[in-house]
Amino acid sequence: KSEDDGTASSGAAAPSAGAQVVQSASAGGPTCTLDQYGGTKIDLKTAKVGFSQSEKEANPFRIAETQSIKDEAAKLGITSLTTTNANSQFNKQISDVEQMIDSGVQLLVIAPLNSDGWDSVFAKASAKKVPIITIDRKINATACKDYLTFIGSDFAEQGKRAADEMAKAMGNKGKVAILLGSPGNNVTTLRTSGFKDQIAKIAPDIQVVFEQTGNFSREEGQKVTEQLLQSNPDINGIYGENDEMALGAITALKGAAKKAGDVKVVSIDGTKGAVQAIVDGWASAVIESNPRFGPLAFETATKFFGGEPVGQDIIIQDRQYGTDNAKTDISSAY
Amino acid sequence: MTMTNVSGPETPAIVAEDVRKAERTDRIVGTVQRQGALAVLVVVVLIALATFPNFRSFDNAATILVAAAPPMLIALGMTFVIITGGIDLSVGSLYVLGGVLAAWASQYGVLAAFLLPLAVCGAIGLANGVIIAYTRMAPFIVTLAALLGARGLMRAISSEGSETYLVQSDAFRKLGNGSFLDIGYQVWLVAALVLIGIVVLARSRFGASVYAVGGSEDAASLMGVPVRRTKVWVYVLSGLLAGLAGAINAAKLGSGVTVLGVGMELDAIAAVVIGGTLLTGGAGTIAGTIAGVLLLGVIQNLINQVGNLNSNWQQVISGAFLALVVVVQTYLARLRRVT
Amino acid sequence: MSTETMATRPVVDAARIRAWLPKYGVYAAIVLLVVYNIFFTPYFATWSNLRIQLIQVAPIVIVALGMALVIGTEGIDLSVGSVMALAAAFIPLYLGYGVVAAILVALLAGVAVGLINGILVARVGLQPIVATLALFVGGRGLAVVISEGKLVDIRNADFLYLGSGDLLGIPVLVWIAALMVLVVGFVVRRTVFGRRLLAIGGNRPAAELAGLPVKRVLITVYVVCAVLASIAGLLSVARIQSSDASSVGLLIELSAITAVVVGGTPLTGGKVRVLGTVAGALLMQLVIATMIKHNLQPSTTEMVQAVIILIAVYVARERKTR
Amino acid sequence: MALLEVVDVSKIFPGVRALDSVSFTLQPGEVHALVGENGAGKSTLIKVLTGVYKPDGGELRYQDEAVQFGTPMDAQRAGISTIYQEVNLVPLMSVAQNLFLGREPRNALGLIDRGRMDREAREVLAGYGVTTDVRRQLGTLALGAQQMVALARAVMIDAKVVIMDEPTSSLEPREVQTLFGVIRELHAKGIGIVYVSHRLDELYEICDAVTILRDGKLVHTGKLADLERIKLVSLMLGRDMAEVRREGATAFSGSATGDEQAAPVLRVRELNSRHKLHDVTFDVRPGEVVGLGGLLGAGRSETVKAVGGAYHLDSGTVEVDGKELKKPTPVRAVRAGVAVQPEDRKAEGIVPGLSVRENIALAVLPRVSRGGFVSDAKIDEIVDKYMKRLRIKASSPDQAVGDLSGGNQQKVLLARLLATGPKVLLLDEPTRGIDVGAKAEVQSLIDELAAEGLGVVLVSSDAEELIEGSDRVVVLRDGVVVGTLTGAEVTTEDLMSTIATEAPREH
Ligand SMILES: Nc1ncnc2c1ncn2[C@@H]1O[C@H](COP(=O)(O)OP(=O)(O)OP(=O)(O)O)[C@@H](O)[C@H]1O
Ligand SMILES: Nc1ncnc2c1ncn2[C@@H]1O[C@H](COP(=O)(O)OP(=O)(O)OP(=O)(O)O)[C@@H](O)[C@H]1O
Ligand SMILES: O[C@@H]1[C@H](O)[C@H](O)CO[C@H]1O
Ligand SMILES: [Mg+2]
Ligand SMILES: [Mg+2]
Repeated sequence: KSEDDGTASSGAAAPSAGAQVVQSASAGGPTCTLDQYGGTKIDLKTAKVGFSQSEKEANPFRIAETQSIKDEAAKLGITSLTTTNANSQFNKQISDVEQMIDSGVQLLVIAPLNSDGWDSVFAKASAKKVPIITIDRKINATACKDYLTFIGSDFAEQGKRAADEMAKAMGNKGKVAILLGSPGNNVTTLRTSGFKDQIAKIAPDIQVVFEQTGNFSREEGQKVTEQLLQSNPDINGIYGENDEMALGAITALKGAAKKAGDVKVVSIDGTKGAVQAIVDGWASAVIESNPRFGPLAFETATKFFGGEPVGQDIIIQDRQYGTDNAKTDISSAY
Repeated sequence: MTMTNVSGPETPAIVAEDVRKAERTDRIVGTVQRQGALAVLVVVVLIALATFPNFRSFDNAATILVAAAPPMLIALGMTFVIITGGIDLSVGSLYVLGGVLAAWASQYGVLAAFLLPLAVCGAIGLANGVIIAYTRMAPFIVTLAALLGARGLMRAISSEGSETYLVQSDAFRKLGNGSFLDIGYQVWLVAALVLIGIVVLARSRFGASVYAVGGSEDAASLMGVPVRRTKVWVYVLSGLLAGLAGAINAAKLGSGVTVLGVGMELDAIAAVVIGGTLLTGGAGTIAGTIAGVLLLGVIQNLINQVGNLNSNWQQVISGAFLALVVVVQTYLARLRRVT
Repeated sequence: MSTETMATRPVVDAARIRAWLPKYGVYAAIVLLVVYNIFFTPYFATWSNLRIQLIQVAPIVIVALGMALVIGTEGIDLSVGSVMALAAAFIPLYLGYGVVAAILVALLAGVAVGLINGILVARVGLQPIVATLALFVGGRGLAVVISEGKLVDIRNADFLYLGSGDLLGIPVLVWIAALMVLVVGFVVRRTVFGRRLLAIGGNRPAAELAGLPVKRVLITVYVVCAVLASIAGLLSVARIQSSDASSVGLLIELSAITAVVVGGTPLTGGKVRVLGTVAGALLMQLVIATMIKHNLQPSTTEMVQAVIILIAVYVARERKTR
Repeated sequence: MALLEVVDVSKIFPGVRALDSVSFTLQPGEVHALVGENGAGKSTLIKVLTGVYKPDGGELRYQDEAVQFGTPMDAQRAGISTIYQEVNLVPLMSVAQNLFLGREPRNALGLIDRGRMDREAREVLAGYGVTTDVRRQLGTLALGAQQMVALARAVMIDAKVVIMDEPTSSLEPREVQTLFGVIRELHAKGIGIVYVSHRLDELYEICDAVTILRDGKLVHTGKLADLERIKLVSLMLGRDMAEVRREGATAFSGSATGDEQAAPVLRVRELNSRHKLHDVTFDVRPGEVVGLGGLLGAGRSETVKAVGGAYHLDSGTVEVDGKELKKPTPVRAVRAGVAVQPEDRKAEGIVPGLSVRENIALAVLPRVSRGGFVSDAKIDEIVDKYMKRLRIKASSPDQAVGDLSGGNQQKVLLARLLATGPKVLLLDEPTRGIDVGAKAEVQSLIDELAAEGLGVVLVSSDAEELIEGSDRVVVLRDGVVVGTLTGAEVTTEDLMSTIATEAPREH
């Protein structure tokens, strides 16, 4: 594994601090080769590469994600990298990607907005044998056929770990609310089911009393939490499916004159702001969802074009921040 | 209908010399005003062809057209509505609703995949039309309510947008991604509907009624134009086309994506206005609307071509184009009135 | 539609209700909803709940006030959300020069947008919806370009006071909104500008012939609306404690128009109902709150909102004799 | 057998009984005049006949069968064709489209046959002296030509009844002759015609029968030839014939009030506006009422508006009290002491949604306010003064002006003008569409104001009003001053002859 990357994202103080690490477990899964997928060997350096970002870059996760791709491409000396941002408009993302295929990109890295709805892109890409690496959110399709591979976290596992931390923080009982991510993608679905299943299993005395979408946005997280705190003043825990919503929730808690720690907050992503919230006592734990996809994505592509087999599902390891390590590890947050 | 053949006594012509000249200027200015968007489109495309090698490819053109297909259908319906002096804010919601319904219904075959969204969106359009025509409530507000209602309905049938129905029918999917002469089926479908739209608007009695209602509702009704029926129909049409746009988009995407269509109504209105249709009603062309939609599509495409230009510039440039085109049109219209 | 057939019942009642509903229906709806909540929603009748509802509705009220003025002139302003975004984008850029400087710049952005809208409407003669559509599209893009699309945390305590501070136990934000309501109410009722605005909306050619400075008044109205929107924008930033130009005020133009219209101000101009506008905003806010408190999802909320809008506008619609 | 017949119809508008159990019968081949003062109910009766309004009582019979037309379309299908008072066509559509709207010639595919439609339109219109490009937008045509299109449209269908509501009000004399030609042909074909006009000469030229309405009531019906002109007028006005003969038809005193020696308070010099005004020049002295005479379309309204700064001029000057009005706009004109009462009260005068108070105070807001805040006390003072002086009847000063009767609306408008403390008052059709009582009041008010030293410009299509009200009459035709009547020349006969003299066309 490359150790010397990660100059990338804004927050990475120590070079290796934020790098993605592949889970050893996923090493044994099905693989894909150039032969299986079809296509020709190319040199990545001179190749045309396209990256399609889905959401506006208001979320540090997105900033870090895009920056990581750009930085790694620069580091590898890839001269022709096109990036687009769909500003959360799905049809725009589809035409962004199609347009990149038309313009002859030879590798596509996509951070999809929605997990479904990629048929036309696949049709186009497969006709031209352009390998697609989807990062962060997964696309519901067949790896090594419709797309090459998925690189990202185990979202159900993230939900499960969040549940563990929540149960611990709440002392295995009480009422918890969920701030749901935006609908239509596997991240939200799995983080929800992973969390709920685990709570039911390990802490049956914890009740999920409230679920509303905050669309992964800070403002909506805050607004929903403000209402929640009025109707359920006895709420003990808030699970934010990303850090932004959790930070909005914390602002709401402060506004409702709650004290740090009154309501346990657990969330997912690992942004600087959220980890700082642990340090400040407002949050209990943050499960990381590492957005620094650049190195791993290009390493995978290099291997693939070099004829080596690559995993169809490259699941990364996510660290975790809690009261014990937040202060010391905040430098690896983004 | 027979005519009572009456001819007045011989009278000197009322038209004087300068009026003839005015007529000619009028026609020229009118043409520029109507075809302004087309002219701008041509200029932009020519510049793009000269500047961006990637823009030149056939594939790129086909992609622009395919991407423009659903907005074009929506703008087509919107053009009818706006010419009657109305507005339809519900189309973005009907579009996403139509897509979800089509994907769900595709398990019962291609026909169902089209019929269900058409039926539901047509019915909502009908409700819009009936309320607007018979209660004289402002179209803006009625269709704003429909925007909310239809989106709520979409969420209700998709577990708040988290459930995405996959297209079950291969034939339906084929319609979305197959092509004829290397141009997507949707483009042909839209082209055919646009042609029908042009003919209907320009050459049918219904089209004449649409213009008459927008031009002067009172006069139209005194002249025997079925004002209410015309209004009802344009909203039905708009609803049907928005639903159809959703359906063909679902066929293309292979699923009933739920995160679509927010703000699409305003894009459609912008395209129609850029195309030279007056929001006050009574005048406008479908050709102009098509040029307006393509212009917005080409701008988006070009921003992507300019390498790593922040995609937010797209909004800035589209907004500037909108302002520019409309201001120029206004001055031309004024010029026309003076002559 | 007609209640004429109810001849057996005292006709006076129907007539009285018909006269009463358009004016006070929105208040009645609020009362109904509040009563429902008092009985069926736990912890509803609390001061802190009222507080949150007021805080959440404050930015919408402020924007809706400006919108009401514009609608009073028979106009409409779609660009208010973009103005909020522009204000939000400028705050972090200028907070370094002090709170006052940052606020001034944000307000100036509002003035600039308002001037453009106003000039396009009053001088160029564009239809308001088209004139403001241009900045609706372009304004937010510009804001996002300026802020490079980033969400910036705001930590300046003085500035945050606007969004989360209290004064005499009432949130500063609510004070400001209330102040705006008073000011706008006063302007509409008591000032030369307010009367002129209503006259222009009621009959523009007549106002012109009567020698009113129509263009100046129109431009001022759009500037006032945009400045109110930028106030809402900076207050939102202070409340969320971060500036996110890509999301602040998204779709607020529709909420504001809804509030104005549900509050009984007709889109045809010539009339502005300031308190009605506040009530309209509050009604929609209460609907949303009620739904969330009962853990009902957006689907239900949106459909209920649709029905309320239709009913409100139906009862308040101008009855024509023709 | 009657062709078309109404029995005891009533129509009530809020506050007005526009038709009060009126009966009316039209025979085949008859040209039936429908007359009455402004607001008598003529247009309302027509709208009842053609399905625009549902009557509140009474019966409608067509070819001896009781009928009810839901829409104008139903009436049209049944063979009743109408030219409404205001030109009711669609200005943005082409001339041909307007002519054929709803009955366009269609080809085998059911599509409109444009070529044929344009060709037929050209042929039909040529018969009416309109030889324009039929693909042109109708709105770009002169008003008279538009009226001819409306006429052609009405006559084109296979009509049994043709109703014309003031068809000549926007026609030039030769166009009127064309119209009469058409009417005679229709008459010969046995088609029934309802003809509304205020021009007595026309009525006696082409009508057989007459029905007179006053204040929504039927006052007379019978053969026109049997009715003496003066009798007709007295029936219309509801006044004694002798009284009409003695006092004239108006409430003007008739005595000149202007001071011949005084310097003009208004000097209008060589106003020019493309196609509309050509070197229009005249003076108004304090205390003088100067009438502007001419037929419709002569440019009187344009002149008035131009003086008030509301009409674009290519050249010309306006001086008020010796000071030139530079770059005139309504704002500057009002400030200089010019007050204009526009012709169209509803569209350009009152603000219907605002109260009487606010309408009166509208133009003087800065004067009744301090630092931008209006003072109710000051407003009340003004409102009170003018409501009393003009005898404005409203339930309270807070009543919306839109709910008042036409006459009171007009008085509110005058109050607004007077409140500005004008030096010159320009009144365009001040008594149009208001009832007899209010009319008399407005007329005597004009006299009073002039007596107080105001310079007044009076535009009226009512020749008697113009003649009896003015000290001097400036006659316009086609935007050119063709003569001025002074002193003993101020008579209807002189007015007519001045209008009728053939002047060389200059433009
Ligand atoms: N739609 C309406 N609503 C309210 N009042 C009306 C309406 N139409 C007409 N009236 C009133 O009914 C009365 C009769 O009006 P109508 O237009 O029939 O008069 P008219 O004889 O045609 O007058 P004119 O010679 O001015 O055309 C008037 O007092 C008028 O103000
Ligand atoms: N709306 C219009 N569209 C086109 N031409 C018009 C219009 N109004 C007036 N005109 C034309 O302008 C010219 C002057 O009209 P104007 O109204 O000034 O006449 P006027 O002398 O004031 O008559 P009136 O007594 O009816 O007010 C005429 O040729 C007339 O046909
Ligand atoms: O996993 C990511 C993050 O949690 C982010 O905050 C939003 O998008 C999701 O896909
Ligand atoms: Mg009439
Ligand atoms: Mg006139």
